[in-house]
Amino acid sequence: MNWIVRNLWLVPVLPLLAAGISALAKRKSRAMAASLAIGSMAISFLLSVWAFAHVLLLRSNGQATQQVFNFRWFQFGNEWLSLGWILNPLTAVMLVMVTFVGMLIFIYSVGYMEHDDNFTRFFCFLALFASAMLGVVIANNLLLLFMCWEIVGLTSYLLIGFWYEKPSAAAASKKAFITTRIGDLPFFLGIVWLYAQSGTLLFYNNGAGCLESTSINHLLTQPTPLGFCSATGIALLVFCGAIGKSGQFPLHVWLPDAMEGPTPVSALIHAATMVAAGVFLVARVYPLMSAHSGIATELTTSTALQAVTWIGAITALFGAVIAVAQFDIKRILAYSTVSQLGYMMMGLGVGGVAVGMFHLITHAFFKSLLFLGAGSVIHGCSGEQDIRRMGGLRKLMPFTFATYTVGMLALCGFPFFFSGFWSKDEILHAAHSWNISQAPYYMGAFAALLTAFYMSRQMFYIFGGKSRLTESSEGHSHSPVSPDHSSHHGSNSPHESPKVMTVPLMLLAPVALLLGFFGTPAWPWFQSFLDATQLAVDFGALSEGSMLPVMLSSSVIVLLGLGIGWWIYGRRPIKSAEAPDNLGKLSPPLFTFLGHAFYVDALYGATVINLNTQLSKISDWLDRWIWNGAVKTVTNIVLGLAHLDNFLDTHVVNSGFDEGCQSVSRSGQILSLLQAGRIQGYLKIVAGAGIAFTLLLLWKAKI
Amino acid sequence: MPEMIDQIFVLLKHWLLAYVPAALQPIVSAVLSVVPVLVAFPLLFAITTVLERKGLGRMQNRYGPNRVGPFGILQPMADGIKSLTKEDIIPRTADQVVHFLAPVMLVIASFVVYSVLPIGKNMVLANLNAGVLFFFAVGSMVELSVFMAGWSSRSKYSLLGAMRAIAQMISYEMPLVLASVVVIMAAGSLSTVAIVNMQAGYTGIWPRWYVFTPWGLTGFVIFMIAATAESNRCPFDMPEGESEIIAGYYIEYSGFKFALFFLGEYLGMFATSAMAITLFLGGWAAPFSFLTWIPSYVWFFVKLLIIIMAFIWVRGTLPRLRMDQLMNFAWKFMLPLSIINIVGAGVWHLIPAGFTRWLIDSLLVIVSCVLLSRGIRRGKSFHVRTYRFAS
Amino acid sequence: MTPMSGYLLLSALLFSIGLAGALTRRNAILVLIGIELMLNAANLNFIAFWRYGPHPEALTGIMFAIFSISVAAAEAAVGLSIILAVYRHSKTTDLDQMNSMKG
Amino acid sequence: MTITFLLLAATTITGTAAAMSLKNLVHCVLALTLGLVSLAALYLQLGAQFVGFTQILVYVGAVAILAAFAIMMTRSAEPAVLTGSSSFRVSGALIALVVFAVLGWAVWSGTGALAVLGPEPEAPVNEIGVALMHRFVLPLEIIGLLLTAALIGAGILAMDETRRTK
Repeated sequence: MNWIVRNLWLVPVLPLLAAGISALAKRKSRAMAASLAIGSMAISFLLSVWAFAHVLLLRSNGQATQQVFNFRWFQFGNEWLSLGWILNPLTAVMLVMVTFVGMLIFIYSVGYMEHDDNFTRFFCFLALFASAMLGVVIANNLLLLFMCWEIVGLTSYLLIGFWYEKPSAAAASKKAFITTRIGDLPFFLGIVWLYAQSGTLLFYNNGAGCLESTSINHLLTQPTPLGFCSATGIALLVFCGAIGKSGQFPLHVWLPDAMEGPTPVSALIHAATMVAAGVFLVARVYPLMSAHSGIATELTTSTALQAVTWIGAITALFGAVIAVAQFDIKRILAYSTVSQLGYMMMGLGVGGVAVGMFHLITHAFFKSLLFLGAGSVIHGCSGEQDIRRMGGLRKLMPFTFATYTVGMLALCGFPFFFSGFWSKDEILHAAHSWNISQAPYYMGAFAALLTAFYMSRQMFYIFGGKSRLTESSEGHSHSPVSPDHSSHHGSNSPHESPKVMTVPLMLLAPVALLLGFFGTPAWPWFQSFLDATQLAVDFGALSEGSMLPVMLSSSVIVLLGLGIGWWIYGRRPIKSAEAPDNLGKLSPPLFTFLGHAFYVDALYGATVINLNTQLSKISDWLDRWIWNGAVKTVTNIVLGLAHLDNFLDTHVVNSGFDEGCQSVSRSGQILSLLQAGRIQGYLKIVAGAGIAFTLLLLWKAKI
Repeated sequence: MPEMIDQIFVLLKHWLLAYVPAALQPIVSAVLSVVPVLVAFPLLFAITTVLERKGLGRMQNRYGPNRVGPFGILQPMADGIKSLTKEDIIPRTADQVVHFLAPVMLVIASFVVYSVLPIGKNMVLANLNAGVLFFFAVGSMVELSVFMAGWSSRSKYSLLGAMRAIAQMISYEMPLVLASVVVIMAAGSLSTVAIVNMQAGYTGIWPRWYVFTPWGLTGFVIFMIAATAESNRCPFDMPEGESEIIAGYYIEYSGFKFALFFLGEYLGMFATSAMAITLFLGGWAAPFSFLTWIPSYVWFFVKLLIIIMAFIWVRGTLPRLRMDQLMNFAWKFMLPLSIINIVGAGVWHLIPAGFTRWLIDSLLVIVSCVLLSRGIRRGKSFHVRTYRFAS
Repeated sequence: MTPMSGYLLLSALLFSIGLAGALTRRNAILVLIGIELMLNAANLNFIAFWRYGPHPEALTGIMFAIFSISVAAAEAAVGLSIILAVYRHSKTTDLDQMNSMKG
Repeated sequence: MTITFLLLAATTITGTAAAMSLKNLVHCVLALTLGLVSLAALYLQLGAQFVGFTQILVYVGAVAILAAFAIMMTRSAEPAVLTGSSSFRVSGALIALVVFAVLGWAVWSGTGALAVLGPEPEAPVNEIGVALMHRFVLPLEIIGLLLTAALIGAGILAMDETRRTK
C-alpha cells in the first residue's frame, strides 16, 4: 500500500498537534500559535495534494481509486472495534478543499484577529476544528466519523462563542450547539441501529463494510414495524444529523445566529467546511441513502433520497426568500449559505454524489471568498455590519470590491464564466429530469432568481453610492460592534484591509472563477472523477436533451434577478442609512415578516421552548409544593422522634454509658503502660512473637 | 596479515601461556591480562596530564610546561618524583584508617571497572553477562571513597567538597545510567562485548554505531554531560572549586596520596569515556568499512584520545556553574530528557524502519529539549545564598 | 553440613546481628541499617534456596531478591528522609528522646 | 563449604557486626559497606551475577551514601553521651541471641532433605529480563509505582518545612 494511504492520518493529526501545543502555550506566544496552525495546515495541504495526486495516478493507471486502511482499536467481548481511514476521490477532493480554504482562512485570520487578546486561543480552536473536520473527511468508520463530527460541533460552539463576553455570542453558541445536538441524537440512534443490524461500522472493508453490497442487501431485507426497510430508517436517521449540521430547513435557525463569531470562523465553519460536513455525510453514506428495495432500475428513487430532495428544495427556497430582507452583511450571506446548502442536498437527492459535491466544492470557494470579503469590509468599516450604513466602498476598497464581485457573480451563477453557474446548472438540470416531481426544479429556479436579486441588492448597498458610515453611528446599536475593532480603529473612515487579508481573497477569487470548468456538461471531469467513469470531451452534451433549455433559462433567470436588483437598488443611489428599503416600500408587512425570517425563531420560542418552560414551571411547582410538602411532613415526624430519642438518651442511656466509658478509660490507662514510646520495645515484642511462632512450627513439624 | 596485527596481543598471550604448567594457567592468564591494563592506563594518565596542561596553556595564551624534556613531555615524570618524595602529612585530628583507605579505594574502584571494557577485538578482561551493570555498580564505589576522604580529613572545606561531590555524583548518576539504557534496549544485552559486536557491522561503508540514531545521539550527549559531572571536571568542578573551597575533598592530602587521588580521577574519566565509546561509538570498531585494516585497539585509543581532547577543550572554554544551577540542570533537564529518550528508543523499535521513525524520534527529542529548557529558564530569581552544611 | 545449610546459618547470623542492632542501638539511622541487614539476610536465603532448590530455572528466588532489594532501597530513602524530618523538628536522632507518643 | 565461602562469610559477619556495634556512625556505615559488598560477592558465588551487581549498585551506591548523608545532616557523627538503662539493651541482645539459636536449630535440623547438589543453575540477564516482562510483570509495575511514590514522598519529607507550607 502506498505511503500516503498508510499515513493519511497525518493530515488531521498535524493540526491536532498544533492545537495541542498552542493550547499549552502562553497567551503571549501569538506568533508561535499562528505559525504552528498555518504551518501544520500547509503540511496537511501538501499531503492532501499528494493524496489527490495519488488518486489521480491510480485513476490514470486504471486501478481502483478507493483505498482503505483499517486497524483494530480495542476489543470488547469477542468483537474487535476497528477504525480506519479511506482514500477515494470524494475524500481527496474534500481534503484538498478543506485544507486549502482552511489554510487561506488561517492566514487571513492573522490579519483579522490581530488586535484580539485571545489570539492564541483562537488559533488553537481553529486548528482543532480543522483537525476534526479532516477527521470527518478521512474516517472510514461511522463511529470515528461521529466522534470527529462531535468535535466539530464542540469547536463550532467554542468559536461562535469566542467573544463570550458578548451575551449574543454566548447565546448564539449555545443555540448552535443545542440545535445541532437535536440533529445528532437521531444520527446516533441511526449509528446504533446500523451497528445492531450489520455488526460493523466500517464503511468499506473488502466486502464486509456496512456500505458494501452484502450489508446493504441485508439491511434491505430487514423490515421495520413502520413498513419500510431498515436501510431507509437508518438513512433517514443519519440524514437528521446532516440536517442539523448543514442547517437544513427545520434546524437551520442556528446558522444565521452563528454569525456572532469572528468572520474567519463564519467563513471557515459556516461556508466552507462544517456545514458542508452534513452534505459530505450524505455523500459518504450515499450507498445507504440510495438503497431501494424495489425493482433495481435507474428510475426509482429511494424514500431517503426523496426526503433529502424535498428538504433541500424547501431549504433552498426558504433561505433565499429570507435573505432578501436582511440588513446584516453576514446574515445575508448566512441565509444564502442555508439556501445553497439546500441546493446541495437537492443535488444529492436528484442527481447523485457528483452533482451535490460539485456544488459543495465550488460553493466552498466562492462562499469563503464572500465571507472573507465581508470580513474585510467589516474590518475596513471598523466593525460595522449593517449594510445600510456602508456604501461607496468601491473606491475605498478596490481589492475587496473586485474579489467580492467575483464571489457574488459566482454565487449568483452568472453565465458561462463563473463556477456557480456550472454547478448550479447541473443541479437544476438533474432536478428538471427528476422522475418524481417537477416542483423541486421550479423551487430551485425561483431560488436562483432570488439569489441573484439579493446579492445585487447587497452589492449596491455596500459598494454603490456614497459612504453613509459617518452619519449618526451613535444611538444605533443595531449591529453590535465587535470588541476587537472598536478600540483600535479610532477613525471611522473606511480603509482597505492589510495585505494578509487581501492576499487570500485574491488567491480565492480565480479559483472561484474558474473551478466551474472542471464540471461542465461538455467536459464533466469532476463527475467522472467522483463516479470513476470514463471521461470524454463532448460538446454535443451541451445540446443534448433538456440541457440547453435549462442552461438558457437559468441564465435568463440570473440576468433577470440582477436586472431587478439594479432596477430597485442600483438606479438611484441609496441616500441615507435611515431611508427605508426600496423593496420594503412595496409591502412593508411582508418585508418585516421576511426580515424576521418567517418568525421561525419566534415560533420555536412560542412552541418548543415555551413548552419546555411551562413543563419546567410545572415541575418546579410540583417540587415546591407536592414533594417538598411530603419531605417536610416526614421531616417533622422524624424531628419529633428525635426529640423523644434525645430525652431517652440524656436520661436513660447516658448514665449507663458514662460508667462504661470510665471503665474503658481505666483499662486504657493500664494498657498505656505497654506503649512505652520506644520503637525498639515494640520490635522486641514482635521478635518474641516470632520466636514463639517458629518454635511452634518446629514443634509441630517434629510430631 | 591485518588480522594478525589486530590479534597480536591475544596471540602473544596464548603463546606465552603455552609455556606455563596447566595448573598455573588461570592465574598467569589473569596476570597477563591485568598487567597491561595496569600499565597502559597510568601511562595514558601521564600523557594526558601533560597534554591537558599544554592544551590549556595554549588556550589561555601561555606556553604550559616546557622545561622538562623536549617540549616538556617529561613533566609527568618530574611530577611523579616530586609527589613521591614529598612528606605525607596527615592532620592530627583525622581519622587515620579512613584517611588512608580513601585514596586506595578510589584507585582500586577506578581500576576494577576496566575489567569489562573491551579494548580491542577479543581483548577484554572479563566478558561478564551483566558487564554494564558491573561498571555502574563498581563506579558507585567512587562516591563512597570521596565521602571517606572528605569526612576523615576533619576539615570544613574537605567535608563541604565531599558533600558537594556526592550530591552531584548521585544526581548525575541517574541520567548516566538512563542514557545507557537506550543502548541496552537496542543491543538486548548488558554485556559490553555483545554491545560492541552489535555495532561492529557496516551499512555500505557507514558504521552502525548507536550514536547515529536520534535516541543514540541524545543518549550520547546526555552520557557525556553526565560523565563530565561524574568525573568532577569543568564546568561541573564545584566539589573542587579552587576559589571557593580550595581543592574540595582532598585538601588535606599531600604527597603520594594526593597523586593517587589525581590518578583515580583521571582513571575514572578514562573509564567513563571508554564506556561512552563502548556504548555509543562502536567501541573498537573502525568508523568506515575500508579502515578495518587498522587494528581495533588503535581505534579504541584514538576515540578515547578524541574524547579526552573534548574534555580538555570544554575545561578550557566554559566557566564553572553554581550549585543550584547544577542541581536544577540534573533534575529538571537531564533526568526528564533521558527518560523521554528511553521512550523515544522504545518508539523507534516499534515503528518499522524508514523515514517515519526518524522524523518522529527526532521531533520527540527536539520538542522535549525545547520545552525542558524553557522550564529550566522559567522563574529565575536570585535569593540570598545560604550554605546548609556550613550553618 | 551441606553447602546450603552454611548459607542458611550465615543468613540466620546476619539476621540476628541486624535484629540485635535494631534492638539495642539508640540512633535511628543505625536501627534503619539493622532493618536493612535483616532484609539482606532474607535475600541471602532466597538466593541460596534458588541455587540449591529443586527448580532453579524458574528464577523465583532471583526475582524475589531483586524486588526485595528495590523495596529496601525505597524503604531506606523514605526512612532516612523521615529521620531527617524528625531531626529538623526535634534536633535529635536518638530514639530514646523521641517519645512524644509515650502513653 | 569452600575456603572462599568461609572467607566471604567471615568478612560479611565482621563487617555487619562492626556496623552494628561501632561507636562512630561513619565507621558503622563503612563497615556496613564492607559487609554488604562481601554479601554481594556471596551472591556471585551462588551464580546470581545480576543480583550481586544490583546489590552493590543499590547498597553501596545508594543506601550507604544516603545513610552517610543522613549522618552528616543530623550531626550524628560525634559520639553521643550514653544515657538510659543498659538492661534494655541487654534484653535486646538476648532476644537476638535467642532468635539466632532458634533459627540455627531450625536450619540444623531441617535442611537434610535438600542435601542433593544439583548442577550450577544459569541465570542469564536475558532470561531475567524476559521473566520480569512476562511472569513478573505485575510485581514489576507495583515496584515501579512504589519507587515513584517513595521518591516523591522522600522528596516532600526532606523538603524544608518553610518551603512546604509556602
